[in-house]
Amino acid sequence: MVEIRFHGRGGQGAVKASDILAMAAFREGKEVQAFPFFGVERRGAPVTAFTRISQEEIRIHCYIYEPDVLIVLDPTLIGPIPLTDGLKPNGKIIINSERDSNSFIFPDTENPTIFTIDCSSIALKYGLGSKASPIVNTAILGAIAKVTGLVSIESIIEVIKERIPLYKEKNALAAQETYECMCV
Amino acid sequence: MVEIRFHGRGGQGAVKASDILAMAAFREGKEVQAFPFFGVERRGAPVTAFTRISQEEIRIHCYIYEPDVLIVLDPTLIGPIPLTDGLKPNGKIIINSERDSNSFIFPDTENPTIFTIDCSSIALKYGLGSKASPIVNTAILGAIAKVTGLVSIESIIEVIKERIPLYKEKNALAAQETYECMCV
Amino acid sequence: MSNKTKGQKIKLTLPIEEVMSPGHLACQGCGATLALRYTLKALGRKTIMSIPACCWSVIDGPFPYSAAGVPIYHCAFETAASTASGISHALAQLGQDNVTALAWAGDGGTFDIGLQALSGAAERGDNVIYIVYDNEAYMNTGIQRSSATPHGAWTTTTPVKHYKRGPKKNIMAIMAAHHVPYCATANIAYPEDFIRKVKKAKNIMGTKFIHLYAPCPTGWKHPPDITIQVARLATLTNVFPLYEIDNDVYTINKKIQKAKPVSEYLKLQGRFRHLSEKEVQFIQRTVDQNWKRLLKLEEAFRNEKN
Amino acid sequence: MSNKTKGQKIKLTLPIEEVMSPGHLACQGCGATLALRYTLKALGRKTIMSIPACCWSVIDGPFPYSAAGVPIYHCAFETAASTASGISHALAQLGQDNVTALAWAGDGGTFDIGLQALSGAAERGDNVIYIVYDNEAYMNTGIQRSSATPHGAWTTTTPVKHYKRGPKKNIMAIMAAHHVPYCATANIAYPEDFIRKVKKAKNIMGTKFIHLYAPCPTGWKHPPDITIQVARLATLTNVFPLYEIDNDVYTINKKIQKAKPVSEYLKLQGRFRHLSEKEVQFIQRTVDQNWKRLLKLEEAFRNEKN
Amino acid sequence: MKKVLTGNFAAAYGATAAKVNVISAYPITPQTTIVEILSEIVADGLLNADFIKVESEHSALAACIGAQAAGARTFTATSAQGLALMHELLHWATRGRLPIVLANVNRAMAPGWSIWADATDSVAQRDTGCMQIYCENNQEVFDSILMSYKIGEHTELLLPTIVNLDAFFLSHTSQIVDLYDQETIDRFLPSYNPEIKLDIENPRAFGGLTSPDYYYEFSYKIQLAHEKAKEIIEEVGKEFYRFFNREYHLSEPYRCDDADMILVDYGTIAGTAKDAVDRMRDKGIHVGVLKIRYLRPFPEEQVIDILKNAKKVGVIDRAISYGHEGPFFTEVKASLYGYRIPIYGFIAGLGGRDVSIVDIESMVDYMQGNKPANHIWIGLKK
Amino acid sequence: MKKVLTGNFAAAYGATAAKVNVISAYPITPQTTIVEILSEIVADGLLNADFIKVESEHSALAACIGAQAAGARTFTATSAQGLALMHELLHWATRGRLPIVLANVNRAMAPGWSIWADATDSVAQRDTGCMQIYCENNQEVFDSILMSYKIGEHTELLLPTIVNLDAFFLSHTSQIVDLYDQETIDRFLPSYNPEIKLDIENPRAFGGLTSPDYYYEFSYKIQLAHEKAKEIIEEVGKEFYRFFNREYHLSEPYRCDDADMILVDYGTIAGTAKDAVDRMRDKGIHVGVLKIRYLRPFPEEQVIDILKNAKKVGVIDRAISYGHEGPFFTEVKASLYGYRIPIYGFIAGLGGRDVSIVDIESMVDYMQGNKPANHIWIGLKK
Amino acid sequence: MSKKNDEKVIVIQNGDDMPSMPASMGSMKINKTASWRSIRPVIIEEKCKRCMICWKFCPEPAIRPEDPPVIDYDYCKGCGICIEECPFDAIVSEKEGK
Amino acid sequence: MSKKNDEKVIVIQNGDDMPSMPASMGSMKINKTASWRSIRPVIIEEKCKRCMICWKFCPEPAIRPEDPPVIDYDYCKGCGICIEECPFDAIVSEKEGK
Ligand SMILES: Cc1ncc(C[n+]2csc(CCOP(=O)(O)OP(=O)(O)O)c2C)c(N)n1
Ligand SMILES: Cc1ncc(C[n+]2csc(CCOP(=O)(O)OP(=O)(O)O)c2C)c(N)n1
Ligand code: SF4
Ligand code: SF4
Ligand code: SF4
Ligand code: SF4
Ligand code: SF4
Ligand code: SF4
Ligand SMILES: [Mg+2]
Ligand SMILES: [Mg+2]
Repeated sequence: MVEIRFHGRGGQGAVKASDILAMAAFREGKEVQAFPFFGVERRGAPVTAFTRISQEEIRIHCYIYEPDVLIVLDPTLIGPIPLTDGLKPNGKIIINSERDSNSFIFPDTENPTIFTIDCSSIALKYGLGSKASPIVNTAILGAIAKVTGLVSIESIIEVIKERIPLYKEKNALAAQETYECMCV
Repeated sequence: MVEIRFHGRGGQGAVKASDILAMAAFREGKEVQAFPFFGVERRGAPVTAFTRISQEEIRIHCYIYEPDVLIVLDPTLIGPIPLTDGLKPNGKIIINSERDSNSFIFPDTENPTIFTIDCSSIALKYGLGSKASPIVNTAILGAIAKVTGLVSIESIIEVIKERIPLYKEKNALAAQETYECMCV
Repeated sequence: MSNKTKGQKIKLTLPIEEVMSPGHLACQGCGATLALRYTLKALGRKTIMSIPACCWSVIDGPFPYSAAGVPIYHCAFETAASTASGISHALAQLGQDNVTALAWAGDGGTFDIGLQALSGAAERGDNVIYIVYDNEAYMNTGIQRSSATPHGAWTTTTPVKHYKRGPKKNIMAIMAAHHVPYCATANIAYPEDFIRKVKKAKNIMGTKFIHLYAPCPTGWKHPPDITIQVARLATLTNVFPLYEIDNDVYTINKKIQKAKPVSEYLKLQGRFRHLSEKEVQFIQRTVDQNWKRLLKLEEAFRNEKN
Repeated sequence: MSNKTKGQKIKLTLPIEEVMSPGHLACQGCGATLALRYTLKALGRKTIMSIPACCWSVIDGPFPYSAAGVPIYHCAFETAASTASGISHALAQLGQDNVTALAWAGDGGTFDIGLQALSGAAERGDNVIYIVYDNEAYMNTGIQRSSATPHGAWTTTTPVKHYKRGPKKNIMAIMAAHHVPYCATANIAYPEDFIRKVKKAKNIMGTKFIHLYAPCPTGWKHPPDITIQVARLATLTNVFPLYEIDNDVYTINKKIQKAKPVSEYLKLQGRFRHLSEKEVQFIQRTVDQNWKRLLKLEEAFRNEKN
Repeated sequence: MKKVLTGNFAAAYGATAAKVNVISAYPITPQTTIVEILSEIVADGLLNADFIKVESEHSALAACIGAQAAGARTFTATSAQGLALMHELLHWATRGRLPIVLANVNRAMAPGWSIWADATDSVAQRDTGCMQIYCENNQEVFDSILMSYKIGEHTELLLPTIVNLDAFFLSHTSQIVDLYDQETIDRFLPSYNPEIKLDIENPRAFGGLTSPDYYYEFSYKIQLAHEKAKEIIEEVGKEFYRFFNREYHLSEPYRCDDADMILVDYGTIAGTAKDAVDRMRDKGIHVGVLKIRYLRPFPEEQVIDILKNAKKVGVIDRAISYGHEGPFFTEVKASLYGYRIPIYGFIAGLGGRDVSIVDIESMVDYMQGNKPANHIWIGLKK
Repeated sequence: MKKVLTGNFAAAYGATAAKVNVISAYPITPQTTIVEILSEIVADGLLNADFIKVESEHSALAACIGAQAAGARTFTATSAQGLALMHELLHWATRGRLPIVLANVNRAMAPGWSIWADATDSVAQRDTGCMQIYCENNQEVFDSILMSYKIGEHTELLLPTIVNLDAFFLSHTSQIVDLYDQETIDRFLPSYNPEIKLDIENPRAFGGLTSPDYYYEFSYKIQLAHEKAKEIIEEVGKEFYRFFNREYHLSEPYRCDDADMILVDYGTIAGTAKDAVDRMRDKGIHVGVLKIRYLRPFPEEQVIDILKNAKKVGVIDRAISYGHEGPFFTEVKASLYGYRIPIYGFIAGLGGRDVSIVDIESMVDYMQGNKPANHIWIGLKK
Repeated sequence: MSKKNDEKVIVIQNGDDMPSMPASMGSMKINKTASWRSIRPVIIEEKCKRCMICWKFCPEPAIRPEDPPVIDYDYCKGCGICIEECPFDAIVSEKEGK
Repeated sequence: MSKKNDEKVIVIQNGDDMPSMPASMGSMKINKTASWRSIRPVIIEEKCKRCMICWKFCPEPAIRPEDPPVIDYDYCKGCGICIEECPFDAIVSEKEGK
């Protein structure tokens, strides 16, 4: 079982991203689970979401304490929130940031691989959200597909087209683009 | 412990009578209990009430199945209702009726003593209730005091004066009169 | 009224069929009982009722019997309207559109504990006739004040020393504020008028409301034989005017030429016995004011479509 | 508004004291939050509030913090009025008559689930100010229809295909029907008027009711920066007129010379995006009718004591 | 001062003697006279309280909650449907830590409409966190109301109490009640002075959003308070004895010391059972009665202590938890877990069916001649 | 057809698949999406039902009661405060013998406000006579709603059912759910056709005054129905298996056969506990899980059967009956009466506190190293 | 429903005779309320103008609108409304019973 | 309450630090909402006419009515109302953050 934890802010779409990831894995025959830590939903407030992907039935129903993969939709969360708590040794961290992955250091982690990608710009390029608050969830999914190999980008794109109510195409393109420009 | 069961119709004051009897006995230092079988209170509907009088604490809280004394405020109840059920052998029955006590026969009882007294007329004489529905409860209390000796007529009258909101005097006189003309 | 003698055909001013049966448990001279008798004459047997806790939960009789002659759901005190909403939607879903869903509640179940459910049904426009038979107190529990109890009245919770202060809640104004398609007052002393209103309501879609005046000899402390008289006087004194509001248009059905003094109405009832002359005058003034208010409303909200 | 430059004394049109603190959890541009800010400016710190479930149960902040600056009892959703009644009677019994009991609820907690408690308090005349901040839906649970949702609006329970039909419940008419000593509409875009009304209410005994218009950018789908604009337009289009009813006397506080077309108001908000031209016209007609109705009421129920 | 009073009068006088500041209640048969008497008492100026005559039980308890939170001592009374309608707010009173006292007349739940005795109404509130007392007689009603304020208001408790009395069998039954003298009562029960309340000098928000970080601990505090309550109830019971010469505990054994068979019961059935026990003892049957006064906190320790040596135990429930068994039966069985005393669950008296001495004897008969069973229905017309 | 769905979707789709005629519900976090989805489904014409958008939960259930009594199949959904507000009417649905199905999202009761998982809301309805299911996953939510109609509508039962799902842990958790095909579902669950209903052809008054002469017997009938329900639930479970190849029972043991220690639990904790069991088994600890699906009727026989050979039993309650202990714990203990298996009562996860595998392991640790206790609070910040 | 059916006495000897919920099985016509009556209204045929106002206002209803109207003494509770309301004083009150 | 007091951080380490019921112990001022902001309103002093309309309509409130008004960027959520409402276009929107 692979466990993925998403960190974002209300409005960025972390919950939806965790869901789409699960659905994409489901298309590929996996057992899946996705759920948010539902705080008091307000714009800007920190949001956590979880995805589990497994070959076997997933029975567990608690938060993810030891994720294999961490997704950070908003780099301003780094610092205020102990994002990396419990990250498994050799875990992966994908951060939406224009900065270089080397510029991020997480002292309490064991040998993580850090990836950054500027999802905000890509989202804006496709007109997703406003400049002030780009909606980066579809963009980051492409990066997840690439980095983790848990699901194919095709599955991601199909689910996006199925589940995203507005701007299906643009969202799909955003995912495609991060998939492509993410260097692993 | 002496157990008294009252049978009347809604509006005649059977419940009040059972209460006053208990209060009178209380004045005389007895332990007491009085309560109605509370059906759906509507004018004219049959009503049952109970009084227990004892030297000792009364703990029991169920209906009276084997009364020592039966009080019938309305003779038209005789027949439709199995009034005398459970009456103890040698029990007493006091009936509000102008008829002679001999005219009443209760087959399923063991050697009861039957008393009749025309409380309706006495109540009317003192202007208690209307011709159509005289309020006979205070009148019958005098008879009870006389027949059972459980309480003195003085106690009955004091309680009447204390507890009856209207026409205290007249009610007291009604009780006094039945007490006096009741031949035991 | 012409003289009729044996053999002549009898003319009846009300439908002849008795849906409600005798043998019920109402007190002698109960206005609430006449109320349902008339209602079912108007609606007939294709009616399903919800009845919350109220005198009618007793009047109807205990299990295994019933006096109403139509199906009744005895529902929780708060739920006359919401239960009827449910019935009405079920009927619609099950294709029984020809059956009327009738909510039948006392003033307590309507003005107080059931108001919210009624307001909700009215807002949604559920297809229900709601009739409140108003006897101005909680009678079934033994005469406690409700918000329909008029100023000045004694009840067991507004004892003589603390008799009810403040006006009766204006339920008609409240229902009019909901802009229901039809609402009306009615009085058991005027059964023809009442039956006309019920029949009218039956043919309107949406939530219809009738505020029906139904004296209670037991609670009002008047002899049972003058129930009709008391009821009639309520209208003749303008204590309880008859009017209807049809799509926001007001019509006063009975304009009394010269209203009788309210004191005539009050003095028949034990519940007002303690009132001082001054208090009676105050009540008279209030009645006059309310009447004027009603006239103004009629004036302001007449049919403009013509 | 005169030009002022550095050093000049600043004139403020509202009380300067901020009782409500920043740091609260309202969305950006939340009208409901401005609403309480103004209310507490008017009432000051000698105020005890009941707040039922609503956005404000979140806005105020989680344990162990609070943003309001005055004591709050976060009460059950149905009980804004009844809890405040209890508070008010306790204050009276404990000799704290100088403290105001304020019930502060959303439209859902007022028009729907809390209506009965409010009606009861009003009927009893409990000494409470009741303010409903109306954002025309259940926002705290994520934008479901309430009976304050206007005709035409999208909400999650009135999806575009099934958008809300039927008018907004007329809560002012309902409260007026209760003959409360004072009730008024107000709008966060007109804080001076609102604060005047709250202060007036504070000095009246009995149940006072204020229906306060408070746009919600999140639920109405408009950008947060135009909250005031949207609110202002509601009044300038006569969608939400400002008026008060003082002892049954109607006064319209703001008579718009030439009301703007309703479409200007509607088009700012995503929740009305799906409306056809015909539907917009219908809404315009309804607004016009309601406005006429209000004028008539003002006409019919002016101060007669003069 | 002794008087012959119905249970409802005793309840109303109890609230009066406790000098409550705010009353809010709604009429319902057979509680109605409580409301009526209090209306009179307040109207007559004999109690300086505000009586809020609300439009529903829901508002009745809400008003008490508001008033109590603002520092008033409050009282309400209800029955059956009314109590059920308060359900949400009973949780509220508990979690809000408001020592409101509520007199409940035990009546059967509708439908069909029934106004007669049945404890299912209040037993169904056992998970709301309110303390609950079941009274045997009218004196106990009066005394319990007084004690409940003292107990509930204890700073370590702050818990509401439901004082239950059986419909008609107490509510409308006249018995002798000692009302004591008010001065002594005032000494026993000083006025209410909560530390934390709605207070403009120290503005706090009560009951705001509470995240998973804190909620659990608040819950724990309530449970702690209940545990503590078991002590305080016994302590206040002792104090009550010193003041008024009457003894009260969480539970009350009667002739249990040498009993082979013990009947566990509550409410008025306990009284009848005592008489039945005497009668059976006269016939040589060694029976005892354990009356449970407090359903919450549940006197597990006392129950074990008294029952552990019995040869057989029967529990008489005038209530039922459908789909399982009598609720007191369950709780007693759970308390006795680990013991192997045969235990019988009797269901009796639902909907006002009378429970007579003969009925109780028949239960003992049953216990003598049959294997244990979980719900034995007494007097059923099968 | 399989889909990835949240528990709330599963609930809404369950009602849709059951072709309910009337829906009446009121929004409350975290149930809200159920109401929203059903609004869409009805608006889109995918379900031919009337959705009554009432002004409170009280009216929601009242409307269902009216509609169901008139012969419609009805559905409602709520959570916490909403369920509590329905309390009176839950009794009504039971005593009126109306097989309404209600989905309840288990959420903590206020105050303080909490929207997170806690089963106290529904457990506190255990005495209302409604059947109650606790679901472990979204498939079970969907399946339980379908089965609940079939079971509840059985002519010998006529009982309402509350189908519970944990806040967020199911309501907002996406999982794979097989929705089957509608034709098969229609065969499994034919339309509702009650024998007795509001019917102008046969006018009856429902729920009128019922004297002590009859009330008791009506109560008995409800209890009989619950007893019968235990059979019918198993039968319908078998039928469900035949139709849809999924097995359901009153309760469900997991690796209990050879277990020394068995953890009894319900809802989502059961799932986590299964994983914990596997992990502990790997470490050589012989643990099993007994998941209780039905709180009412309570599967006493199955509980005994499965637990009787365990060396130790622990019960995990995400609920508490203040003043006593975890309610499932009480009921399990009562069922096991007479046995002497050490039994531990754990309180965990109230107010949404997460219950992790580690927490469950710590319970087993506790059981290994300590004497039994009645309420052991897991993860308390003391 | 025929009259006979209306007055059907429902005999319940045990639970099996009862439906699952308290749903009525017969009419309250079974319940002869005559015993409630303490005065008896008697129509004086000669005075009666057949206006049927008595019928209209009887709350039981215990008057049949025949020619002349017939009071059903099985049910008349003796409220006296008909006596009060008869515009022609054609109904008189008699003392009931012994 | 002093400002300092207002922003008191309540430290709860265990149940003993909590009152018996969830009654608040401090002000939400503790909660700096600056992070919610994606645009930053900036007052252009020269253009500002001190009408205080910005102060009036700030929902936080995050504007102090000084001369000129001062925006408290600890709390301003960047809703933009002040920008919209300033009658003199004296407030401009700047992009927030990095
Ligand atoms: C929840 C609830 N509260 C209280 C009652 C008790 N109750 C039954 S009927 C009634 C009064 C009804 O008054 P109203 O609606 O005016 O009808 P009436 O009895 O006057 O006909 C009351 C208070 C109840 N059944 N349910
Ligand atoms: C009994 C009950 N039902 C439902 C809820 C869920 N709930 C909480 S707030 C809310 C909506 C409030 O709407 P409104 O009163 O308009 O206030 P707003 O959220 O819009 O500020 C709902 C439905 C609840 N807390 N209690
Ligand atoms: S109390 Fe009044 S309303 Fe009720 S049955 Fe008697 S007369 Fe009718
Ligand atoms: S949802 Fe609307 S009302 Fe609620 S806090 Fe956000 S903006 Fe304010
Ligand atoms: S009211 Fe009088 S006149 Fe008219 S029909 Fe009856 S008895 Fe005859
Ligand atoms: S007395 Fe009353 S009940 Fe009898 S017939 Fe006349 S109106 Fe009817
Ligand atoms: S609104 Fe504009 S002009 Fe007025 S004070 Fe604010 S910044 Fe200055
Ligand atoms: S942007 Fe909004 S929050 Fe910031 S100062 Fe302006 S009005 Fe206040
Ligand atoms: Mg009434
Ligand atoms: Mg709202």
